[in-house]
Amino acid sequence: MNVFEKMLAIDRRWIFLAIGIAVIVPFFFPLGLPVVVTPPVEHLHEAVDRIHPNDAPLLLSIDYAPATLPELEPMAMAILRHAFERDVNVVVMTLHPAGYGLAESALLQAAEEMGQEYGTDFCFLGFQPGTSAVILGMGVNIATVFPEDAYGTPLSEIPMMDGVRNYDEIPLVISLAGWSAAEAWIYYARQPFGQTVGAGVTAVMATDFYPYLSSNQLVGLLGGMRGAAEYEVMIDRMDKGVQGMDSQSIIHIMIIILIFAGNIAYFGARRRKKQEEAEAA
Amino acid sequence: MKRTWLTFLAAAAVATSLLGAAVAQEAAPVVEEEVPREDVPLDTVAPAAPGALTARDYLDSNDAGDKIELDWELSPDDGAGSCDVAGYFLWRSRSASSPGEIVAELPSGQTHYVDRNLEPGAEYFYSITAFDGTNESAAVTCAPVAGRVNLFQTSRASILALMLVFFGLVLVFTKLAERGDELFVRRIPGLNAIEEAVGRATEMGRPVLYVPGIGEIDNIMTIASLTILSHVAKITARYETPLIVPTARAVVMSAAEEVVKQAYTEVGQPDAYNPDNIRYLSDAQFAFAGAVNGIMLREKPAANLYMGAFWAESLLLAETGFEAGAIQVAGTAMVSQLPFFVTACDFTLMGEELYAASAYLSREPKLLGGLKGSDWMKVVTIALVVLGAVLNFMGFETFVNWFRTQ
Amino acid sequence: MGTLIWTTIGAILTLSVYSFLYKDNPFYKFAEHLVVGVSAGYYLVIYYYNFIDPNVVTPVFQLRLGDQPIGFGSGAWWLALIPGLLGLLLYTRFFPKVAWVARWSLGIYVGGYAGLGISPVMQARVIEQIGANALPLTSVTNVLIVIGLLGTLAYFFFSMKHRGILGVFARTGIVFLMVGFGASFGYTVMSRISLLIGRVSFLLHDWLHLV
Amino acid sequence: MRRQIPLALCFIAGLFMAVQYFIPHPAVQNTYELLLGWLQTLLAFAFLLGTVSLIRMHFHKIRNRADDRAFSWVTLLGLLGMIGLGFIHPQHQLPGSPFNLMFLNVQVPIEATMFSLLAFYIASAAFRAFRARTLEATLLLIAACIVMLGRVPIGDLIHESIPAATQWILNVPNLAAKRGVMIGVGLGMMATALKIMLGIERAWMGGSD
Repeated sequence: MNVFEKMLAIDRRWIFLAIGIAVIVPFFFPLGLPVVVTPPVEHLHEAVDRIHPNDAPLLLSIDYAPATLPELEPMAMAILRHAFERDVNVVVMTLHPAGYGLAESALLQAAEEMGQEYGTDFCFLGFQPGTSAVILGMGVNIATVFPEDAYGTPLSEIPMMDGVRNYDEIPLVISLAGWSAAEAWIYYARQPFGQTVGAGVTAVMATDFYPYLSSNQLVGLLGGMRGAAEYEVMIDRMDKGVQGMDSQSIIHIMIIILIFAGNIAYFGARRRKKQEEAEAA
Repeated sequence: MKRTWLTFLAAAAVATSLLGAAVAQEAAPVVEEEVPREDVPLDTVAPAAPGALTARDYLDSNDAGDKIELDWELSPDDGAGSCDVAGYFLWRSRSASSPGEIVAELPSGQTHYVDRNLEPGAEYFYSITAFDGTNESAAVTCAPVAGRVNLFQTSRASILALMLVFFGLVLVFTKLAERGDELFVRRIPGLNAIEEAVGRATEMGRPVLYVPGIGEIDNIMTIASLTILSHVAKITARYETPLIVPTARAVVMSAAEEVVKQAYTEVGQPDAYNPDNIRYLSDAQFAFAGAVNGIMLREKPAANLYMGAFWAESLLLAETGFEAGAIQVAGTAMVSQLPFFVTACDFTLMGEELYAASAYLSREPKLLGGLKGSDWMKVVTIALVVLGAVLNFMGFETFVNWFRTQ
Repeated sequence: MGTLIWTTIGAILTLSVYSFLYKDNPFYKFAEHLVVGVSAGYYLVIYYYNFIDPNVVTPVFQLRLGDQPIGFGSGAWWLALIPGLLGLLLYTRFFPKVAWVARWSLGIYVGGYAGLGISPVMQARVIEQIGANALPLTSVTNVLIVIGLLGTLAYFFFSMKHRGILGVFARTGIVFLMVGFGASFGYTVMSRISLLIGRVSFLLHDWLHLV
Repeated sequence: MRRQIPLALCFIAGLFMAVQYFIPHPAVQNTYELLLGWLQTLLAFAFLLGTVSLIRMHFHKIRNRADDRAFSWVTLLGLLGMIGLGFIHPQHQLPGSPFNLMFLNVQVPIEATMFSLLAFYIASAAFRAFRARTLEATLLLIAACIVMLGRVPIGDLIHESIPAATQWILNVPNLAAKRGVMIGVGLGMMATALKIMLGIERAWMGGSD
C-alpha cells in the first residue's frame, strides 16, 4: 500500500475528529478574522438606524424554531442590541408555535443588557397561529389580532403601543425565519400595505431571497450566520456570529483541502495501479 | 442601575426635543389635545369636509366580492387652508338613513382605502368626515356600492389555459398508448443499477433497504416511489431476498404493505412476505433518520434504495449507508437534496427521472402516455421561453405580464 | 436547579448522539429509541389539539349543547361527524375482511391533495418560472440563463433519443445541472456547520459555562 | 364496490380541489375550507394509525423476547409518558409545562444533534466522493469550492473577486439549472396528479381487488 492508497483508506473518523476540533478551538482561542460587510446587511442596518428613538416601534417577528436557532438567534441579538442602544422601541412577536420561548428569551436577555423597561421601551406579543391571516390582520388593526400582550395586558394599557394602530405606525418589520414566514411578510405586509420589510434567513434560504432585494421588496437581508456576523461588525459588538465565523472559515478551508487531498490520492493511486498493470503485462 | 437612569434621562431628553420640534413645526393637533396650553383658545371650527368620495368593487373580476375600494379628495384644510386636519373617519352602513359605524381612522394626506371582509354582494353606504382632533366636519357620502361575486378569477387565466393544454396533451397520448401505438422511452441510467444492487444483495445473502422518502402519501414523489417499490418487491420476491421498508408516515406504511404484499403474490411467493419488515418509525424527521441509520448498521442491508421526497436527512442516510458498505441508488425530485445524493450514492435518478422511472418500470401504456405528454409540454415551455425572450427584446410587455399571476 | 437538571439531560442526550460518529453503541440506541417514542407522543398530542379537537370533537359536542359553532361556519353539527367517520374508516385495515373500506378515506385524501396541488404547482413551478425567464437577450448573463434552462429541459426529454441537436442541448443541460449541484452543496455547508456550532455552544456555554 | 367507490371519491375530491382555485365565489371557497379541514383531520387520524403500529411493533419485540427489547421499552415509555403529560396537563403548550420541558430538553436536543451530524458527513462526503473523473464531476467540484470560499470571510481575504464569482454562479448557472429542474418536476407532478385523479395511477390502493 503506497501513500495514496493509505490516504484513500483513511478512517473517516479522523475527518470527524478534525471537524470537531476545528469547531471547538475557536470558542477558546478566537482568531478574529476580519468580516467584510456586504450591502444587504448594510441596508438593513441603515433601515434600523432611520427609526426615530422612543417613537413608532420596530416590529421584530422572531419566527425561528429550535432547529435553526444557531443561525438566527445571533441576528435577533444583534438587531435588538442595535435598536435598544438607540432607544428605538421594539415590539416582538412570533409566527412559529415553537418560537414563543425562543423569542421571549432573546428579547428579555437583550433588554436586560441594555437596561430597557417593559411596556415603555419594548413589549412581547407572543404567538398567534395562521401566518398569513395574522400578517394581513395586523395591517388593519394590530389589536384585533393581538388584543393583549403575551402576559395578558391589553395593548391599550401598554404605554409604548399608544397610537400604534397598524402598519402605518410601524416604520420597519424584520422577520427572522428558517421557513416561509419571511416570504409571508413580503406577500402579506409588503404587497398589500406597502410596509417596509427586512429579513434574516438561513444560509440555505438566502440565495432564494436575493431576487426580493433587487426588486426592492426587501429593504435588507441577513443570510445565515455570516449575516449575523456582519451586523455585529456594524454595531461594533462581536458575539456568536463573529465567533462562529472563525469556525466556519476553518472548516470551509478544511473541506476544500479534503477535496484536493481526496483527488490527489485518487489519481495517484490510479496511476500507480495502471503502472503496476503495465508492468505485470 | 446607573445605566438605566442615564438611558432613561437620555431618552427623555431626546423625546422632549423631538416633541418640541414637532409642536413647533406642525402644531400637531393630537399633541395639543394631550397638552392643552392655557394661552391658546380651544379650536371650535370644524375643518372643511373632504371632496368627492367614490366607492367601487375592489379587483373587479377577481375576488369573492368581499372588498370595496374607496377614494376621496383631500379636505381643503388638509395640508392647506387652516392646515389642521388630523385625519379622516370612514363610516359604513347597511342603510342610507344612518351613518353606521366608523370602519377606519385614516391619517391626513391619505386618499385611498380598501375595506375588507365584507359580506359578499351586499350593498353598503359609505361616508367620510375630516377631523382636527376636537371637531368633525360634515359628512360626504357616495352612491351605495356592492362587491361583485365572481365565478372566475381572471388573473389566473394563464394557469388554467396552460393546464388545459397540458392535460389535453397527456390525455391524447394516453389514448394513443391505449390504442397500441408504440411509445419510445429512453432507458434511464440508474434503473439498471437498481437491479444490479438487488442482485448483489442476494449474492451476499443480505437484505435490501427501500426508503420511500419522508413525504406524505399525497406527495407525488411518494406515489412514484410506491410504483418503483412494487417493481423492486417483485425482484426481491423472486430472489427470496428480505426487503426492509422503513416509513415516516403511517398512510405510506399501509400503502407500502399493500404494494409489497401484492408484488409477492404476483410472482407466486406470498409466503415470503414478512409484514414485520414494512415499518413505521417516526414522523419526526431526524428521529426517523436516526432510526434508519440504526437499521443500516444493525441489519446490514447490502443495497439501499432511496426513492421519493427527502429533505436534509438525505446525506445522513447516504453517508451512513456508504459507511456500512451498501450499494446505493437514490431518486428524488427535491432539487435541494439532489447534490447530496449525486455525490454520496452510486446512482441517482434526478428530478423528473423519478416519475419517468415509475412509468417506465410499470410498462403500462397509459402511464407512458403521461410521460410523452410531459415531453410535449416541455416543447411548449421552451417555445414560450424563447418567445418571451424575443418579445421582451422587442418591447412587448403584455406577453410577459400574462405570466405574472396572483 | 431545575434548569441545571434539564440542561444536563439535554447534554447527555447530545453526547449520546455524537457517540454514533465513533460507532453504533447502546447510548446512541437509547437516544434513538427515546426520540422515536417521545416525538410520536408529541405529535399525537399536537395533532389532537390542532385538528381532531377543533374539527370534530368541539363542534360535535358544543353544537349539540347549543353553543356557538367553532371551526365550521356552516353550523350543522353532523357535518363535523364526517371527518371523524372518515378517520375511523382508516382503522378498518386492522380487520382483514373489511380492510378495503379504508380506501374510501384514502381515496378522498389522495385525490383531494392531488387536486389541491395541481394549480399551485402550475403557477409556482411552471408559469412564474416561464415569466421570470422571459429575459431580454441583451446581456451575456441573460443569454446564458436562457440557454441553461433550455438545456436542462432538453436533458429531461424522455421520449426521444439524445442525439443530434437534442443531444447537444442535453449535454449543455447536464453541465449546468452539475454546476448548480456544486453550488448548492457549497452553500449548504455553512448552514450545517452553524448547527454544529449551535450544539457545541450548548455544551460549552449553556451546560458547562466554560466560555 | 371495492375499487370503483374509492376511485370515484378520489376523482370528485381531486376535481373539486383543482377547480376551486379559479373560483373566488364564497360558496365554493367555504366548501373548500370545510374540505381542507376534513383532509387535515384525516391526516391526524392517520397519524394515530402510525402510533398504533409503532406500539404493536415494539410490543411484539418485547413479547418475542428480542435481543434489544430493552430499547423497545424506552420507546414505549417515551411515547406513553409524552401522551400522559400532554393530556393530563391542560395547558401543555405553555413554557414551563412538563410536556414542553420534555419537548425542549429531550426531543429538541436529540433531533438538533442528529441534524448537526450533517456537518461531519458533508466533510467526509466531500473527501471521498468529489472526484474530478469527468468534465461534469470537475465542474461540480470547482463550483462547490468557489461557493464555499465565497461564503466565509476568509474568501474575501484570498481574493476580492471570490464573493462576486460566488454570486454569479448562484445567479446564473445555478438559477438556470434549478429553474429547468423545477419546470420538469412541476410537469411530472401535474401529470401524476392527473393520473391519480383519473385512476390510471393507483399505487396508493395497493394492488389486489
